[in-house]
Amino acid sequence: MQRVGVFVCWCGSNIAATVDVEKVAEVLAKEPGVVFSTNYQYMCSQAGQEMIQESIAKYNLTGVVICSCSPRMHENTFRKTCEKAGLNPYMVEIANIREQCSWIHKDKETATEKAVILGRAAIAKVHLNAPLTSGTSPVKKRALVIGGGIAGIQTALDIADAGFDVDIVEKEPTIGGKMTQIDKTFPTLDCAACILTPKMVDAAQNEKIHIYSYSEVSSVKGFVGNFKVTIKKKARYVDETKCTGCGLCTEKCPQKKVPNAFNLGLDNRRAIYIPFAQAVPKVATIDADYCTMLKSGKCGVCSKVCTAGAIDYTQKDAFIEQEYGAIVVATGFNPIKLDQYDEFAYSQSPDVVTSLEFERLMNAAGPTGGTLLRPSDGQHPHTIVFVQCVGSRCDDSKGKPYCSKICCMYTAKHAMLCREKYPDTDVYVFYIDVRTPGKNFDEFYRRAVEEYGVHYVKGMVGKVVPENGKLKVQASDLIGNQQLHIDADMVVLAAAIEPDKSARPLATMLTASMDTNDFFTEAHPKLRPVESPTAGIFLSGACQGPKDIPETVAQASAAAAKVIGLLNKDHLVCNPCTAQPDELMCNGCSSCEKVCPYGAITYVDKEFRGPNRTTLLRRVAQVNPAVCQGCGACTVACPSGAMDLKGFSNKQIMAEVDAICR
Amino acid sequence: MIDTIKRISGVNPRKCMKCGKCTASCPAFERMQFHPHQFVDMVENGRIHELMNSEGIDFCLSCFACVERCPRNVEPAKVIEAVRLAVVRQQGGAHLTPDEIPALLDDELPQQAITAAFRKYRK
Amino acid sequence: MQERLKQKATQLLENGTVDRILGWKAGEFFYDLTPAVFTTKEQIEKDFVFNVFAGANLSKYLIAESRKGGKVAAFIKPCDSYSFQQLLKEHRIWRDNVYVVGVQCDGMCDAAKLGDGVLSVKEEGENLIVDTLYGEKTVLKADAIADRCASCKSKKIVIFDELIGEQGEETENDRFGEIARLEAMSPEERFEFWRGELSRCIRCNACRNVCPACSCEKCVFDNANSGVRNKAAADSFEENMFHIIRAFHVTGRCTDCGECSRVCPQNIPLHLLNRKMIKDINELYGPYQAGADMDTKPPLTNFTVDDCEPSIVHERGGQ
Amino acid sequence: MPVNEEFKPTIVAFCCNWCSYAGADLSGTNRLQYPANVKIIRIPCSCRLNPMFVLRAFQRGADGVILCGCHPGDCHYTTGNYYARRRMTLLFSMLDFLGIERERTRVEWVSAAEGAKFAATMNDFSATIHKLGPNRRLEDLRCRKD
Repeated sequence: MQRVGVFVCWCGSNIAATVDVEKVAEVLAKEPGVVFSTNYQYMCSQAGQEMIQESIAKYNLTGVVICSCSPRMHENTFRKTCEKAGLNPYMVEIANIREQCSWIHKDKETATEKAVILGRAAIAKVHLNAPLTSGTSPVKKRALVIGGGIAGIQTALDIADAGFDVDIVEKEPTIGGKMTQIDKTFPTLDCAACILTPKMVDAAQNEKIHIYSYSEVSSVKGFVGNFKVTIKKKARYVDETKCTGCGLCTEKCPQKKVPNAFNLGLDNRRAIYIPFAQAVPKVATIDADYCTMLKSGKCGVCSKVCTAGAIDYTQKDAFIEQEYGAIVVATGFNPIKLDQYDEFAYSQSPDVVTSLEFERLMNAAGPTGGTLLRPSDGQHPHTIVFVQCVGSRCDDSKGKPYCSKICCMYTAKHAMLCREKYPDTDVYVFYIDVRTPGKNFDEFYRRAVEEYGVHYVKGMVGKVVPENGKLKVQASDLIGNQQLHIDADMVVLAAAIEPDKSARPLATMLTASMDTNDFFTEAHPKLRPVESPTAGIFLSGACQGPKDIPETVAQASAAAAKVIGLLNKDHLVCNPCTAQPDELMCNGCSSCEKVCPYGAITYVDKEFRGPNRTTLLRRVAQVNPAVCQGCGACTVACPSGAMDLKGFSNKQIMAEVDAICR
Repeated sequence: MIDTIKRISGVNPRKCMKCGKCTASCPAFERMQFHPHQFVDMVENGRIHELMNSEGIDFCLSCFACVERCPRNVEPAKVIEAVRLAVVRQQGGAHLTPDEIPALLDDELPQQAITAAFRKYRK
Repeated sequence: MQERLKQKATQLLENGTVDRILGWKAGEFFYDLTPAVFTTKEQIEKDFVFNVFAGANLSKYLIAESRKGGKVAAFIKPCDSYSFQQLLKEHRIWRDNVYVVGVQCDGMCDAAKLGDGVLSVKEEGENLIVDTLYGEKTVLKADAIADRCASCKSKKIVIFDELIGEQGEETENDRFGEIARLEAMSPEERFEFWRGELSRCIRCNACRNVCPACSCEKCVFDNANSGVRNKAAADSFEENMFHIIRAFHVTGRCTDCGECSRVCPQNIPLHLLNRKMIKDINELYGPYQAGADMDTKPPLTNFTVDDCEPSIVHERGGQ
Repeated sequence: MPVNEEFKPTIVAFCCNWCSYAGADLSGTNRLQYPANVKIIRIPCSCRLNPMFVLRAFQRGADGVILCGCHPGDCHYTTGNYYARRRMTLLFSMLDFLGIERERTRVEWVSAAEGAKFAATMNDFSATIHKLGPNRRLEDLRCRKD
């Protein structure tokens, strides 16, 4: 039995006006184990706190109950008070007699009676409290950024800038991501490469940053401050340390018929390739699916022409293990596949393209050298129709339910650029709504309409039929209440964007939660937008939701700031109110693991003593206190009651129930 | 009436985001006074009698292009069909109410006729 | 059938596949076949029994048997196989140490349906030859079939290493009919019904001990820290509490094998409580059969964002 | 307790620390009244509510038990209230099946901003229990107060 001290606060008149505080203190003094009971005007004041501290010493208190305002208000204050007096801070319980008593009742007798009961419940609980100490866990001062697009690069640069080591894992042979494929950026129309490539070079040259290109994360173990990650470096059949990026091999390779993924298949490349001139690292990669040497053992041209001797056909996937304190997810997005929307004839005509393909057709480094030509016949298009919201804002069965956010702006950009470069083209944009909430965004859209004469039509395209080299577009003009029939030369579809396919398995490895659309969920939609609910996992860029470049960069830096804050600590203080299994009762059934939102529970096979000097091997749960946040889901999922929650144990809660119902 | 159309069609017009893809897909556009997206909108806003009296409701081919293309599964063709049904059901709208009956009674009139007429005209 | 099982058991012992056999032997009375472990051919010859009273579900015994080292073969009927797989799913049985011989089952018989004064029973095709104090009589097997078998959920043996007899299919059954009847009652009637049943409980713990889902290392009722430790029911609350907590502990894990009701010496229809939970789960969260596979997430450690609210209990039918 | 006094139900409200307990505080801050017979027990998350606690409350003389948690989707621990929702649904259904008045148990989602909802919920629940009268079907006679 604890030696309990009860301190009833008046809170000026806030409590004392409706609760007879003296009577409460008097009645509670008779509760079992209570050795001291008093009341005071302001418990949280300096004098009040000193009174508590003196009483702890004088009466040798082992438990303290404070009847005052909500624990959400001053629980921490009083815990610190008691800690200074040498009492474990978790031996303090608060009875909320202000918000949940004096403020809601008018009748003094009723309120006093209730305050006594609330006090009793707190006393009953404190009798079962046990001293708890917060554990600490060391922080590995290194961060991992998964994904090397603009989000990942920005995050890595900011973290490195603060003096911490960062690794970037990028699945493609070069970092840069989607932004490398974009021609111009809205709303300023500066060239994407001009602003991105210097950042890529910065990242490559920064000695705090290590880039694992053509690599993937294959396993993640551990927890915040102590992640153990295995990175798979895929075989590129070229020794990165030797390759100079001269590009001779990419000119001599006889296998010329490989669809160029960088240009979205609009032209071909060789089997050995460097995705584009400014690639980082500028190292060649052999596409094993097309390389004759790797497939049949005959060829070897690249090896012969390589003066650096960098080609290595025997290279294998390599696995690297590394430890990190924090992980940033920056896996980005992809446009969706358009198979489901055949009314737009995407698969029937090469002149129906996605917006990203259109970027390549407009790009000076693209397949047409920057001249806008129809993919089918290489002619200049004279009528171009843009269709917005293709696959966005749909019912679940028809596509993505969300707005892809960036399409309105890039379509305005495309339309504007067409009219600027080729004033003789007619440009139609079919929209449902034009969404331009961003700095200088609406002005940009209005310029497309007013200065560049883009025809914005409120309505949707119903079907596109390729006929005699033209694309017959049938669409609605809802404001004009007419149906339009346009003979177009090109149709550009603003395809919805979706999270990269690698995100889902990654989320499983990280035990980070995702929404139904496979976007990572943030810890709080407003207040913690760049953190995953899983401690130590941070979110950067479009993996969390559709975003344009300015927003992505802002979030990338925000995530970096959070990572720096974490890595700056030498130790993390853990929440001491964690779950704890009783191994003797644990069935090892995995129920607790299934409901744990943080992946804090693992299992080990452990030997136990059985009857008659035998030993029994049993599977038992273990909780990692550094990861457990103390929600208690496991305690209820556990069929045998082996799992309990420190600070909110079964017995403590039942004692409160008993005291209240008494 | 709105509820009747909603019940017959099983369509929730509030799901419509007014994109007009239904109207863009409609092969009978020229013949219809009101177009698929207007049907959805007007049902939502209770302008059903206008729809019932409009020209060309029978020109909808029920080709279901609008249903197929609608990004939000609103199914405009079912709304149009429901309006047609509403037109059919209101035909012969001469209603018979119980207080009109005494005036119509005469000795020759068989009881059965009253019941039959009541059955027929009460809807 | 018994001979085929004996042969198989002997063969498995002799060819070294296993060193122990889990089967049934005769109990005190003709109708209470008891689970037993056999280690030699002689024991099998002498004691191994399998007949229409081999209702005991052997899967639970494998929790302990599979951990004793060596390998054990067990005869598993279709409904036992669900329990077995559920236990595997909960990591309770060490699969590598068990050789499962699936045994097809035509339903077990209920001795109570044979009338009084029964001395012994012999199977003959579709009939049972019953020797009683008052002379011999012939009873159709179908007339003596146990209630739980009459509403058998499945003849499929969901997991096995070897089959004796044919693989079966899930069967159509009306096992929820009784539940629906109770649901249709007024709360007062239901309360009276259950009071009538549960007040007979003598807390012998037979239901708990036989239930494959009730296999905790330490039961909450034996655990001082659980707050519900309780050995004997002192009043109606404790009579109710034991069965509510037990039913809730096996919710989502109960395979509906019906052992609880079979062993209850007071004939309390305990399976109805479990079935009610199964019916609710099926109706509210989609069909789920515990033990049917290794992968489906158990309903209580799973959720969808669109799950119904608890108020559905207030809103839906009944009175 | 005087024998002739009007029936004062005992109501135990389990509130999750992050939303509903804060919501209860807010109804206090806003001086919104609800009956004094509602007593709140703070738990970290609605998923911490073990069905055994509900039974315990009834055993010890509670006439109604209500669980309040964050709205589904807003759980501080992401998923806790989803599990609580299923568990409580099945528990309530089982109690109902045993003939115990289903109105004695309730789950309500109350956010930290919904002080008014908290007070309204408690008023309504308390009135319901008042109408039902003392819990007799799931009480432990040894704990009977009158």
